[in-house]
Amino acid sequence: MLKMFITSIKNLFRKPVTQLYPYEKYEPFDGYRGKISWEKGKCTFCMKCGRACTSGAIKILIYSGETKEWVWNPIQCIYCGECVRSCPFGALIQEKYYASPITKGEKLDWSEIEKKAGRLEDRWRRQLRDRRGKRKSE
Amino acid sequence: MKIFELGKAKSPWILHYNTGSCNGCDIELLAVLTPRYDVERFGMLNKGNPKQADILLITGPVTKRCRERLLNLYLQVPEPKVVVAVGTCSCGGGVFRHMYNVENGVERVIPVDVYVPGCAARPQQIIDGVVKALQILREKGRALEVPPHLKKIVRGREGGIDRESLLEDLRRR
Amino acid sequence: MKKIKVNQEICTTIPMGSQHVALPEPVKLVFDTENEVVKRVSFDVSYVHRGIEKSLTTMYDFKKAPYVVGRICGICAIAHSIACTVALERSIGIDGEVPDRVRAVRMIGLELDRLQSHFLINGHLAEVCGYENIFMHLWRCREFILDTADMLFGNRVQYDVVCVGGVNRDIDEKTGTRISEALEEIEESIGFMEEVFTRDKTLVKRLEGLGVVSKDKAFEYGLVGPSARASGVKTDCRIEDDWGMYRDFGLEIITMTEGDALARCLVRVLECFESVRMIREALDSTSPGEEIQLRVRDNPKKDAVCRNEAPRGELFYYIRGTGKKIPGRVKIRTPTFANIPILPHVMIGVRYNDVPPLLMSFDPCLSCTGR
Amino acid sequence: MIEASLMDFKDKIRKLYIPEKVHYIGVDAYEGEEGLEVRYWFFSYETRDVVMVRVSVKHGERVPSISDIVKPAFMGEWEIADLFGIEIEGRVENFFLSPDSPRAPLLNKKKSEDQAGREMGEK
Repeated sequence: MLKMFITSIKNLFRKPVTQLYPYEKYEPFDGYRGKISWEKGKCTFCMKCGRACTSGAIKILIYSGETKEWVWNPIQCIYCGECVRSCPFGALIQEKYYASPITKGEKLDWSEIEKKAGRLEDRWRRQLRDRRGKRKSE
Repeated sequence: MKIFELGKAKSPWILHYNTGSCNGCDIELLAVLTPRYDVERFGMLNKGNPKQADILLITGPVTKRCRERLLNLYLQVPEPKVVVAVGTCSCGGGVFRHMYNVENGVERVIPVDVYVPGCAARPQQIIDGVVKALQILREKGRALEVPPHLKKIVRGREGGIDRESLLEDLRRR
Repeated sequence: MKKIKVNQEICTTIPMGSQHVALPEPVKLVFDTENEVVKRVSFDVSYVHRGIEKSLTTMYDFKKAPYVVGRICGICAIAHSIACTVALERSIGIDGEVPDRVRAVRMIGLELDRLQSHFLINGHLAEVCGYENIFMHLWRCREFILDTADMLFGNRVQYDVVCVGGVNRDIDEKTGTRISEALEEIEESIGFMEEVFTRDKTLVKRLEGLGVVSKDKAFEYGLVGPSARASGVKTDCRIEDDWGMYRDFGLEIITMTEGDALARCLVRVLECFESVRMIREALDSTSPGEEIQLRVRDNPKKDAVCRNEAPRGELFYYIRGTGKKIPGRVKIRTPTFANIPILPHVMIGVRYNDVPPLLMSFDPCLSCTGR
Repeated sequence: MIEASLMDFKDKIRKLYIPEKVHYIGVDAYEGEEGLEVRYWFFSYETRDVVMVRVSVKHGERVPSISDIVKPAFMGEWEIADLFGIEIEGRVENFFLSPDSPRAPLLNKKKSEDQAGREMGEK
């Protein structure tokens, strides 16, 4: 009984443990695995990150010509950091801030992009094979 | 009417259903209710009964056996309701995408309003998502309100809209 | 609720689940009760079946496997990752070359995971008993452990730190000292938990003598983990199949003889002290090394097994290597899968209001079971 | 590793399994070149070894249950019965799968269809 009383007196003067999160800013620890940011200048579109990605959240769209696009889906990513480690040029950086929730309108149509990426990659591979074949025949 | 709206905005009750996730998001959801994050500051309570809930928090990629239960729960939640998909796998499948017993996310079964990313979603992210859901809940509540030109009929009939008087009103205009 | 006849007696059928306040996971238990005493139990654990075993043999190559199997269960994620990695390393034939530092980091991860899991389930058990205060207190203490994990591995729940041939990130000295400070705080909170589960009259009376499993029964039904150790079975996969340095550090196997719900809780509490000691030993024994990841050139080619002690008990992985990037078969036997067959036998004769604490004292994890 | 056939594997397991000394781990199946294999895993506390009992089974053959010897074995048996489509005594339909999920998902589909076709041809 006495012990209980002492504990409750102690707790009266202790700092509250509650984080008043939305009103109080929260700073994650260094090295938290958060959002992935991409630097266009350093990227050579080697597709290593796309292959290393576990959940298929990175798709690289190579259109005909030189237009290329790097797409990352924040709601498909599992934030394991494998793409960052696999990048040989340091074009990908994992920030320490987490991604914020999104609503319906902001969402990417991921199955459409998946299909498109598959189609474009097939075409790109075919072109590459043709070019190699041509070179050999020459 | 206004008092209900105010009550809903100040104390949204949540319903949590796991549709085959890895438990990671579920324990984070429970952690949101515990002292460190203490989401009861917003008047949120975790309720087991769908009929008392306003916000439906769903984790997991929706396995084939959970699909019907999820639909039933969604239909039992009264209007206005907001669905929040918590975690990567409920948003689009995550690592479970294209597995044979999985539906690739909640949106394939019921409409989703807010997507919370993260594997597993942090408590902060969940709180952000719920705050966003509250705005949507308010908008939806407003949309459900009876238009002003119909208010007279509704009041006369004690809450219920009578078909005959509605048609009469339309004919007059 | 409907009434049916079982052996000429009229029983009331009470379904529990798949959506229930006491259960964070979908599982359906159907009880046939007579005057609130359970007569028959049937269960359905398949709500979470996703088909991970199949996907490991078709979709993902072996380097992605540790991340995928981590998503089997969020509470014991790193135990799955480690068991899978060790089995893969044995299959490739590089398990002898893994540096000591890697083993130490893996051990720290696993023990931290065990700590938070034990806090979680003991808190949840108290809540199910109707003791919400202790639930809140234990979960407040659990946040220190999660903060430590956040600091070390960069995430609170899914650590994703283990990969084939090593670990992704090392623990530098600055963080190392911060952990040892945090460990003291954690130890203090374990002391608090011990005090609650030994001294608190309400909780002790509620749990004492509930769901007794004798030693013979535990052997017969092949119980694993804390549930088996509470009945006096001296088994611990960390000693029996040592991938780390547990034998060198002299891990003690904690056993009790009572075999009731309280003993299962106390085994978990005492294990926490042991886990803290293991983390300290692992931190002190090695210093941050240069090499934390081996280069993996080969594909898995042999058959290999790994038994790892998850927070809930023995976790068994079997990998059939075929020399290709994708293994031929991955078999996962999870701890809860071994603990479920005894549940119907233990629950018979128990009052219905005692069922949730009894279920929780076995620490069921349905995501593991369903896979 | 112990090799056994459908006729004598129960005797071999009965000889091997002593609850105080041997721990039952689980049951697994694998589809090899010549039909299926059912494997029973045990762990011996004394030698600290994992022991495997391998039984080769043809497609469509009926496998007796070992749950009268090893009590907790029934769950693992139901699981492989569902996932591999093996006929095991006392199995429960749809223990893991839903009515609309693919049948016997862990089988190599093409091979089993071939087998079925061949069997049909023979009849």
